[in-house]
Amino acid sequence: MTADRAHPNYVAIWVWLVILMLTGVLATLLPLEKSAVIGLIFAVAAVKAVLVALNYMHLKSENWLIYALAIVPVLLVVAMTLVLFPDIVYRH
Amino acid sequence: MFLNWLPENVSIHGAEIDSIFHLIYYITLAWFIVTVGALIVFALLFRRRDGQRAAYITGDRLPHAAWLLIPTALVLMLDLWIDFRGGDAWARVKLHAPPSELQIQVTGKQFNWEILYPGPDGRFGTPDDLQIDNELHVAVNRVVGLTLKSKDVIHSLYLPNLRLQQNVIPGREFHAWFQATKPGVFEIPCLELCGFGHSGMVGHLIVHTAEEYDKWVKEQWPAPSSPLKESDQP
Amino acid sequence: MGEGTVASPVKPPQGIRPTMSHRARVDPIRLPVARTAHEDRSFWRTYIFSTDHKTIAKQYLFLALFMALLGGYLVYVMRWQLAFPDTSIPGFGFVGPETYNALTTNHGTIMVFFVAMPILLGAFGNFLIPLMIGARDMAFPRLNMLSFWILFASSLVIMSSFFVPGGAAAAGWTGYAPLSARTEYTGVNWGINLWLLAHALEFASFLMGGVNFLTTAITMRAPGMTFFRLPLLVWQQMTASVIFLLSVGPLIAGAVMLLMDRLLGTSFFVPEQGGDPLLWQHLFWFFGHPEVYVLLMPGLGAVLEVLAVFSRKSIFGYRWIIYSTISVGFLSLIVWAHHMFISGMDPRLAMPFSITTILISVPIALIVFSMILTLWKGSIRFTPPMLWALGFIVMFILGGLTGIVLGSAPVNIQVHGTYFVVAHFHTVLLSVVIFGSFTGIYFWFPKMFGRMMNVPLSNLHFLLTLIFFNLTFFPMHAVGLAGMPRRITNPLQYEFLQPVQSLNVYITLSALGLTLAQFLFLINFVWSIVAGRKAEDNPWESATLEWTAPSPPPHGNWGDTIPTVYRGPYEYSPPGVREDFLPQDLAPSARSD
Amino acid sequence: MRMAVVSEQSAPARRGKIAVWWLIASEVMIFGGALSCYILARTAGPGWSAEAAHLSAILATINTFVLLTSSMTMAMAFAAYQKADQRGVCRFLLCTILLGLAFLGIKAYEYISHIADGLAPWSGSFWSFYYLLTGLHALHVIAGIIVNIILLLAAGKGLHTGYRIEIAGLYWHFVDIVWIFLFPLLYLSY
Ligand code: HEA
Ligand code: HEA
Ligand code: CUA
Ligand SMILES: [Cu+2]
Repeated sequence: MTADRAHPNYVAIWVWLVILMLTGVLATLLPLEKSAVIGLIFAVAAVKAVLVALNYMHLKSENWLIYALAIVPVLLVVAMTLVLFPDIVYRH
Repeated sequence: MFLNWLPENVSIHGAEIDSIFHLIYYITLAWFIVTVGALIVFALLFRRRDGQRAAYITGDRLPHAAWLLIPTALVLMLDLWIDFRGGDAWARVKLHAPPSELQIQVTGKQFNWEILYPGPDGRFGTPDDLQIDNELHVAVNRVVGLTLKSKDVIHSLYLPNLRLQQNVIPGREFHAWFQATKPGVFEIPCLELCGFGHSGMVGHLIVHTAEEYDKWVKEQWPAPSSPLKESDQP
Repeated sequence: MGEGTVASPVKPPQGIRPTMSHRARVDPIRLPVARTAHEDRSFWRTYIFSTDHKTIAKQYLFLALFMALLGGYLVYVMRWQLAFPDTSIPGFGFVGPETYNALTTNHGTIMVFFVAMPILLGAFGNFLIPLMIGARDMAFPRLNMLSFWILFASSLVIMSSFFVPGGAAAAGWTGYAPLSARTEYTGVNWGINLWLLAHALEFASFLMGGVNFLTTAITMRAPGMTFFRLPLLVWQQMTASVIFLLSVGPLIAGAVMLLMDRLLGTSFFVPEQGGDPLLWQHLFWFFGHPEVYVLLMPGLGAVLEVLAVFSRKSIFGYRWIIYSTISVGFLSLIVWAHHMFISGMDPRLAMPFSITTILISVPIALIVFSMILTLWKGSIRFTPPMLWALGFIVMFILGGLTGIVLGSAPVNIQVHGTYFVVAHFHTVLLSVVIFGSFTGIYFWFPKMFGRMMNVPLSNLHFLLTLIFFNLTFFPMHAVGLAGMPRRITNPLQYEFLQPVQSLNVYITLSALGLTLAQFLFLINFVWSIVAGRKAEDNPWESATLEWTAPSPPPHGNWGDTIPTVYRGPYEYSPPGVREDFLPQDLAPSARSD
Repeated sequence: MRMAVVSEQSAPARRGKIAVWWLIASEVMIFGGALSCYILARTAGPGWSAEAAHLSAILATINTFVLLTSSMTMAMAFAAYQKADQRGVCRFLLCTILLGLAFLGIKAYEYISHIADGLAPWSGSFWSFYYLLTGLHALHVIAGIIVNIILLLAAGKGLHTGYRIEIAGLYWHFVDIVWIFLFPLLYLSY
């Protein structure tokens, strides 16, 4: 919480984000199986999101409460989606 | 007794549902008596008396907390009992349908049940199909398979005496089954709000005896062949 | 990361654990002294657009009361129609099926969203959280004011929906698609759009309210007020806010989708073009179920406070209740499909949800047991709030137990969609909304308005409510077991319901009695505000912080200094002390302890 | 006897931060709910890829770049505030606002060209979801821009309430993260 704490290098993070973004776009051009491509681009998206959250949103230097606030809803949404899979996707 | 309000059960699987109902009823009745009884007794015993101070009990120490935790553990065990009994019955009703001897299609629409009989050839989509609104004719002691559909909004097919209920949703198809053990005429109310005609959307289930059913079939399909080629023992 | 303003840490008083971690800092802009200075405020800023949490709480209370009268009027028309179908109803006229459906829908919506939520969260949460944690106001007072006025706008919207062509929403308070998604199915056009708009405003209001409650309770506690010294009501308001915030999101998305279906002709929930009606049900109940615990929690909280005070005893197992409360909050997020057992969802999902549903009785049972054990060896005073609290426990147990019946998937096949469900949820909802609310109102009335309520009238109100409540809703279980469907206009259309029609008449008469009994409260309430006996600061000899402020507390709640907290909230009849309670802010002296 | 205490009130920075994280948690549920519906519906209904192919991945990539950059400038505005650099604060906030507007401009262009092609919200499930998700997101971008404009005006007068830049930044980065997922979900996976 102190002002003098060194903050992350915002520009370096940005460079990483742009590189990852291009990776994601280029991945769609790879001659891979569809599921592999999809896996790849979402993995890239997840890494980007984590980078933003940790550095730009300063999650790195937060306490457990803020971490919980960031993570619990995500888990909840994922769980909800999984529970609904049999019902909505595999309906006969 | 309270549960006597339930309509008479006339289905094969209903007895199991009723027995779970009874199980829950007795468990919850017992807890109701114990908890409310304790509440009333404590309230009367420990009402304010001059010169008498309340005891200082926080309930944090284990010997005290046990009064809290042991009944709670008991509740947990009873819960699991209810769950296990329920799982079997649910699987029987909704998951493992026996092979059906009569197949009938029921379509809900605002505000009628369209009941489609496959006719003597036992197949839908043929010219001998017969549609009768709001009348579901079946034979006693036969496994009836229902194909459930809806044309517009959600309706719910309810057969209180058969312990059977299933919503019908447009765009999907459901299967239900029952085996009635007693002839008679029963109402089929729609149980899901479906518009201004929801109230009064009623069909009738007519459970015939074997002979009556054959007679009914002859009336509907005067042709010689019988609709029950494969299986016509009662 | 940096606060910008230079700040120096507060030294907590000796022997007290600091409120928060070392991060607590003085806020140079808003020193408390500045807040207590007498501000000359206009009438408008004092009574209407006030940022004082106590005024806002009263505004919520009055709104809830007004809407309760409206919801009660709607149900009076419905009950009359059910008892004497197709006769002219005094004060209304004839009810057709379209009107009846609109009445049911709006009765449910108004009672849940415009009576229960405003009173249990809006009024109690706003009034008590700052006072109980020792704060001068909410963390964001202006946001707080905005929350109320958005809710007010929302209630205007829902009321106006009765006057648009096509009438008010008539697709049930659950608004199942596709009935609600296309005008031609109900004939209601703007009614449902306004109904959705009202929900949007309501959700925005309580989202802001929830954020405010949580931030206040986390960051504004008085020195010494650790989390495990918080009164249980604060814990329960916090849990309620958390589960509200976490559950309402998908329904907000769903409401936008439904509105698009209606206005833009999309088909998220209409099957013809690939939409899925079941999706709406999942989104609705993902919120709808936690919502009932959002209501339950503050009710439980009020009852627990009252139980401790009037049995002069510490709450039995304070920490266990906190853990249970959190478990209920967590479990409530994973039981929603118990409303959908026979909805056509994948039948394999039913048992997991049935198990979680029934398991939720474990932490709730613990709370109930703890309430009962709190009475053990107490010195019980049967004041009006205490009577309501005891009534709450009895009625809640009854309603909770019928929930177990519904929660068993196979049994649910038989009773879903019947009046058995109606009986279940009125028993629990009304134990919370009527018994819980009145527990709180009779208890905190002296603090809110600085006057006492009339006791004999209160007791009469309690007695009549208890009796008529049971006369009304107990027979409903029987009607439900007999198979009477919900949301029907005319039971006489069904042959198998002829035998229970006399019960329906009887229920209606009792419901009338129940409604009339509430006027005793109204009279008492208004009369006491104007002419009740002046209340002392701590008329009930309660140990929690709200009673250390004057009655009614001024803007800013305490004078120059806010209280410092030295102990837990329920130190009643402690050994070795002459007084039979130790206020949370009483400094330990050499003599006692 | 009561003890005198200076203040119970925590710093507004801390209060604001906790509040905005609660807000973000509920926003995660809103967007999560909508995304969850989209994923479920898309996995259930085949034939959406052909529709998705109408979208322009190039424009979306540019837009992603714009938003990522705006996140960086927002973070740098806060860094400038920590160094009490008023001009830096104003400059970076202005950049963020302009980038946000650029994002909306490109988005508007996309909308207009789709609608000109007859691809409106009611042209099938994919398009319903496309407009729902991007529309919700765009509304959040607009809200963020408004907040940033307010901060810019305040920063022009001084930095007393500059801590709000961090709080607004949290929200802005969250909106960015939503887009990070919308981008592959809508534009890349066909
Ligand atoms: C405040 C509101 C509230 C509360 C607290 C509850 C509490 C519970 N509810 Fe209820 N419910 C509603 C409000 C509420 N409900 C509403 C509004 C609806 C209908 C919505 C609609 O369709 O319109 C509904 C509908 C509803 C259904 C769907 C019915 C249907 O449509 O088919 C189900 C099914 O499982 C259910 C179950 C439960 C359970 C298991 C609990 C449990 O939490 C109860 C737990 C409490 C106890 C069990 C009592 C105390 C415990 C003991 C004394 C120990 C002994 C106990 C055991 C051994 C089990 N409820
Ligand atoms: C909190 C919620 C709440 C409350 C208080 C009530 C109160 C009552 N309700 Fe209702 N009801 C619902 C929630 C509620 N209901 C819901 C959600 C539905 C489902 C809707 C649907 O199917 O879509 C429903 C449906 C419903 C039906 C089923 C209609 C049908 O399916 O066709 C019936 C039938 O008898 C009924 C009856 C009653 C009666 C007789 C009362 C009486 O108790 C009313 C008498 C009481 C009062 C007039 C005053 C109440 C006072 C307070 C609430 C305290 C306020 C206090 C302060 C602010 C200080 N209700
Ligand atoms: Cu069909 Cu109700
Ligand atoms: Cu529920």
